[in-house]
Amino acid sequence: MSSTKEPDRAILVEMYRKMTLIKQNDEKSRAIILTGKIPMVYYSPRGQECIPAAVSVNLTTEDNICTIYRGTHDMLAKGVPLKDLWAELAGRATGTCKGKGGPMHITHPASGVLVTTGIVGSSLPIANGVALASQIRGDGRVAVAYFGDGASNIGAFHEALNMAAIWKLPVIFVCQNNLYGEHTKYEKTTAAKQIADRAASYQMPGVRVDGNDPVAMYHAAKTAIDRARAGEGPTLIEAMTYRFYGHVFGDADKYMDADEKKAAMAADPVPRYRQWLIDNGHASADELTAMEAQIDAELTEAIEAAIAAPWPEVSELRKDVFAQEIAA
Amino acid sequence: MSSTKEPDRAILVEMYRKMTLIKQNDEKSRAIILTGKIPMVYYSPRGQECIPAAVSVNLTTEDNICTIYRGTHDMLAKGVPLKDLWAELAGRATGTCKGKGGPMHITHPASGVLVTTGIVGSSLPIANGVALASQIRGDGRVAVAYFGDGASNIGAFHEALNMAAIWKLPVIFVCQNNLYGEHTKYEKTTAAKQIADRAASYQMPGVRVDGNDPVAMYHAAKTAIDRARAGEGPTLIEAMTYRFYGHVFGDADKYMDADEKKAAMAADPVPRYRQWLIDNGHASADELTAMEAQIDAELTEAIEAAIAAPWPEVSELRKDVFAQEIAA
Amino acid sequence: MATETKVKKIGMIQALNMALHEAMSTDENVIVFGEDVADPEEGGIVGVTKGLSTKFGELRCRSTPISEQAIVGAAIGAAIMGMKPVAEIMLMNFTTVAMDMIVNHAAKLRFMSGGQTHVPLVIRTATGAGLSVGGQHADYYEAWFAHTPGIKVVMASTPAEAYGLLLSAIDDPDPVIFVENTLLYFTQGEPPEAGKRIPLGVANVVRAGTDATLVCYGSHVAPSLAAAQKLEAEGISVEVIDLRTIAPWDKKTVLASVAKTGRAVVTHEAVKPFGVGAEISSVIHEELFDQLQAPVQRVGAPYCPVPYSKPLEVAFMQGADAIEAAIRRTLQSRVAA
Amino acid sequence: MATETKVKKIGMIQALNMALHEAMSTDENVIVFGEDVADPEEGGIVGVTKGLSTKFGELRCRSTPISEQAIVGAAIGAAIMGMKPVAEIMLMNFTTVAMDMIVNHAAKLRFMSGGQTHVPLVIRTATGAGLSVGGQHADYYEAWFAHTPGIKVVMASTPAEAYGLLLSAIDDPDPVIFVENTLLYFTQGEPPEAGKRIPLGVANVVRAGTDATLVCYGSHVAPSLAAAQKLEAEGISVEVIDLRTIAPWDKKTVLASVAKTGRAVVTHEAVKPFGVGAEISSVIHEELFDQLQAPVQRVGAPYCPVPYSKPLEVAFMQGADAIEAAIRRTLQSRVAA
Ligand SMILES: Cc1ncc(C[n+]2csc(CCOP(=O)(O)OP(=O)(O)O)c2C)c(N)n1
Ligand SMILES: Cc1ncc(C[n+]2csc(CCOP(=O)(O)OP(=O)(O)O)c2C)c(N)n1
Ligand SMILES: [Mg+2]
Ligand SMILES: [Mg+2]
Repeated sequence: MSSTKEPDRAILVEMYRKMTLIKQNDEKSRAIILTGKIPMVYYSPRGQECIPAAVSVNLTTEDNICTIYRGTHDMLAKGVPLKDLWAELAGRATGTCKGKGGPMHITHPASGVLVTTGIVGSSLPIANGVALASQIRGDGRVAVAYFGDGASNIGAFHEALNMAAIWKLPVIFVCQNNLYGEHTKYEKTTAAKQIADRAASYQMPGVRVDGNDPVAMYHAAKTAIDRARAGEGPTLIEAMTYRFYGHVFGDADKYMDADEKKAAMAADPVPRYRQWLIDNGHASADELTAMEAQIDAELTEAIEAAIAAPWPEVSELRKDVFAQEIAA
Repeated sequence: MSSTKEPDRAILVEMYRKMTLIKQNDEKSRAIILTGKIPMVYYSPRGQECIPAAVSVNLTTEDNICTIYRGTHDMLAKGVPLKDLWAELAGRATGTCKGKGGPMHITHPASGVLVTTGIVGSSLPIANGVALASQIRGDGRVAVAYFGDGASNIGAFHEALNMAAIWKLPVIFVCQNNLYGEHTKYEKTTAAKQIADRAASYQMPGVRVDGNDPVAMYHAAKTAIDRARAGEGPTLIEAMTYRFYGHVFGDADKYMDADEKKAAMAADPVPRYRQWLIDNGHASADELTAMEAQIDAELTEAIEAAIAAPWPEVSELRKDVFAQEIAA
Repeated sequence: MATETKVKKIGMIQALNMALHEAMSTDENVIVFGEDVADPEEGGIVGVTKGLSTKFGELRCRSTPISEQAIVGAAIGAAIMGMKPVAEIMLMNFTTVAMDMIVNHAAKLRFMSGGQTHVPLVIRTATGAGLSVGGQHADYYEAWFAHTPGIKVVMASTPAEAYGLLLSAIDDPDPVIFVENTLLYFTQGEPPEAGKRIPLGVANVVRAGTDATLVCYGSHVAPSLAAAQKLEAEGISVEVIDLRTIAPWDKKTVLASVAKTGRAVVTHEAVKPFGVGAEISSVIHEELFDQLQAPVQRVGAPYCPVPYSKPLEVAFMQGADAIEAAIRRTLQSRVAA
Repeated sequence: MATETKVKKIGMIQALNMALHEAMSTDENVIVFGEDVADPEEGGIVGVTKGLSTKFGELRCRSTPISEQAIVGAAIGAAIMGMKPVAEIMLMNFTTVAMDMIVNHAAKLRFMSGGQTHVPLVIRTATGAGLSVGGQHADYYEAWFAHTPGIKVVMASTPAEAYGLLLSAIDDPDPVIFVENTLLYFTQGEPPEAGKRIPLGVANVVRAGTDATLVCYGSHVAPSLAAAQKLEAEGISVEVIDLRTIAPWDKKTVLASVAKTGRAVVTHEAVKPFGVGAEISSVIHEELFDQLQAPVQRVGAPYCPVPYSKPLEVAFMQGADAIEAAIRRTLQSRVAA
């Protein structure tokens, strides 16, 4: 773990709770898909738990995030209620979006999950707008845009960073660099030595950090969020990480380097952090085991409730297109 | 003038010839618009003569450029025949594009003017493709994309530079930084200290040069073009310049700083270069005066021919939509 | 043209500017941004936003980088947070670079979020042939947006209409594309009543008639009225309907009129094939097949990019003559009823 | 499904892959690029480009950054220089980020240059509901492109059709959007004859009939045939026309058929309002008003984004039942002739 000054014990444990929730949620997701009970398209964030956990402990529920298809970890870390989330993944009427959005479009403003997009790069310009509203109102909120390394090559990234910088918007751009965009390695597509370097194009701070190190990630996030909240403008954080289960659940991932993947999984950030917490006296094994069991129970309950929940009515197709319902 | 090693006399004079052609063409354009004889929308490049002049003396007719609405200087420097150009500006059947394209879409592949676009940023991705063809064929040609400072904030700029860098395309990105995009100053819209800095995001050479200094501009262009031709990849050149007549001919340009404009016009690159050529013995005043007179005559002839030329037939609307003519 | 001399006419640009001043004055959530819009001297390229930055400050009216994706993205994010952004995309052709933001996000977020978020933004954009700007500055995409569930499309035909419709577009809880015609910028008309809204989704019967129905909007309202007036001299009575809102369009008013007249023409400046006229024509045929005396006729631009050369541009643009001819076609081909 | 056992069927993905191998083998100007397409293991997300980078090298088949504007821009520039680029935009919704390149440039450069340049590129892209991917991965924009003069739109209904149409699209001197349906990827069909082209602009009468004409394309050909077959049992004979090319579409074949049957239905997966069906319906009404026995009926998706939840997605997608019902509507509403 990073040697910078550590945050409070409560925060350290809360980060672990979030990471564990994400890890267990991922395990349950992959398992339930294989049963066929919830046949969703699933972009596993396993391996990337630490990033949103460390970001979110620096946010309030008033702060908002815009995330992407690979975003369950971001949502869970931000606090989307499990039952509402799982009902949405299952396409049920009781889901966050009444079943109409699905995994790629989870929205839950109450916990600050404002937009989830399936279009690479689109989380950034929208997060700017969220931050713009805060800037105009002076309400002290910040907005976080999550996106991947591949997204740093699309036009929206560039436009959004430039606008955020020139307007000093209270927004934090968190690039989760897992070394791949779909089947293609970073080096094949991205001319920058590191994505953090691209911040220089906008005279914006650009930070590369080990996204699998909770303490380092915590500090990077805190610095950026404090800065944004203080009206000093945006930051680009490049959080280095790895995705354990390929691009989309079910893909054969032969394009990935087997040794690289093995090494990454051996350095799994979640058990590593668990051990560190215990070794450094921040938590006892019993305490964490109990926490894990509780999360497991909550997840099981949420998933079962989702499967038992009612489907939406077909009349929903006419609702929420506009404020006014479309005539039958 | 820059003190770097000077190019041959013939090249120095040829640059002057091109600059003069552009300057005189501009004067005639503004005059003819006021007569109402050729009522075109006109984005004056006056003040920016030197940039394409210095680039073009390093290109062959096999090399191609993609330019923009403010591009008459680029076209003239590349060698578009005056009669064809003026007939197009006048919308005549004998124009480069049979009158169908007009000032914003001048095309003349024979002289290497491949695309002129009215959409900010679009010249760059297309120039990449032109360079890609050369790379695959190994034909040694290079492609130049011209664009403005404002264009450096649009997504296409970013995507194009990244792709060109990662593929090492034989393309040169020439940003003509005239300090304004339409009515808005550079500092209001562009977070980069200088646009050349943005090349670092792509591990690409980025050069800022005085675009009104023919010798400095010549060297910057030559280095980049040689590099591209040698297969070493793209370069971003930021050529500093100024537009004398606002965004579009007829705009009141009150948004421009009056002193700044006065200073820029006082440092008019064309007469300044003329004097330098004479002072340094590269050309005699008589020689240049004769050249100027000849250009004037050629321009007058081209414009008169354009006004006398026939209009296109209405049946042209059905032609060139597809290869096959559309049925009447 | 006008015979009265009392009422002081106002221009289209002024009317739009008045609507923005009115909206920003009465609702502090209304913000305006786009390229050059905060220029205190001119207020954008044609002056629609003149004076806004001076009066309301650069926090609420700001000039943006040339970054249409970022412009619309910022409008979406702010709108979700309850602001009422009026974003300017200078010309409609430039909406193509922001199409993802408009179509995948602005139009869909209400539905995809199950109604938890919504996007009350307005995108003002201008277009239109006739100014010799060639192929990339005069396209119409209202048919694309109308084919995109979740976004409304509005086009105004006069200064007063523009004023009232823009105010309603800003009030509206859903995203609206507000399309301004560049030639109409230079027209004058009756001044609007201060603050008066014109509801979205309601067409305007600008001229009553009994023999045929002429459906039009935006720049084609004036030539439609001219054609109707000309035919009146021959005793042919044409009802002219200005749609105002293209999506969702006012079927009720259009169908009621055609049910009465038994003949219809739909006309627009956009390219005819796969244009808005196709949908309206189809619905009229589907709903009123037995009442129709002749097939519905469509008028629109020919299937080619907007040409530069003046005679080509003139031939490209369909005006009162083409509309008159289309009405005559519906009159001639009367079926033996 | 098949009763024969002799002919070995092939899948849609394999057919497309064969066409690309064929084109790259016979014309060295053919190049392929897009996201992940050069992955030697899988050849893109579904495998359409499998083996191309290994066989033809990464100079001619390369994976790109996630930069759709740059992808289409590169295809345009290379095409102007005489290459034959086949660019992949993974899903049709992602064409929105490249819309400027497609609409303002690829489609217009031939016209705006007065024929001096042209842009013989193909953009392959996939889409379609039915895989529970929600609102941003299953849209159809063929109506937008059909409304855009200068670009052709092709959609194939079977593996053999896809093979022959893709080869023609690559041969074609103009830009072509080649839309693949994601559900059809998993279907099998008769293998194509090696190298055999299917001309663009020519519809395919997949089933002859006398009582009504059913116009369809892409994913709606199979349910159209199913509906026709079902009605046959009742003695109703339906002619089914697969358009293949949506723009420019084969008016001649469609009108000849409707002139014969006097009734028509147009069906597609895209949203119904302002869809391709509107244009085809309008033209049929305009051209054959007096011969029509009933108004043309249209089938298309309801006016909403593609929903995620399975029962909503099922309700959103119109299949054989909806098509059958539309045919019955044309039969019932016979006018007293
Ligand atoms: C504009 C756009 N282009 C392509 C895609 C298809 N796509 C989905 S995810 C993805 C890879 C993104 O990679 P990265 O940004 O690194 O994020 P990761 O999936 O690795 O988290 C691609 C190409 C898309 N969704 N949107
Ligand atoms: C995508 C797009 N957005 C907006 C415009 C309108 N526009 C035309 S020129 C221009 C300013 C461009 O500034 P710059 O790139 O600095 O070039 P300059 O005109 O100064 O040469 C703008 C905003 C456009 N043509 N295309
Ligand atoms: Mg990645
Ligand atoms: Mg400029």
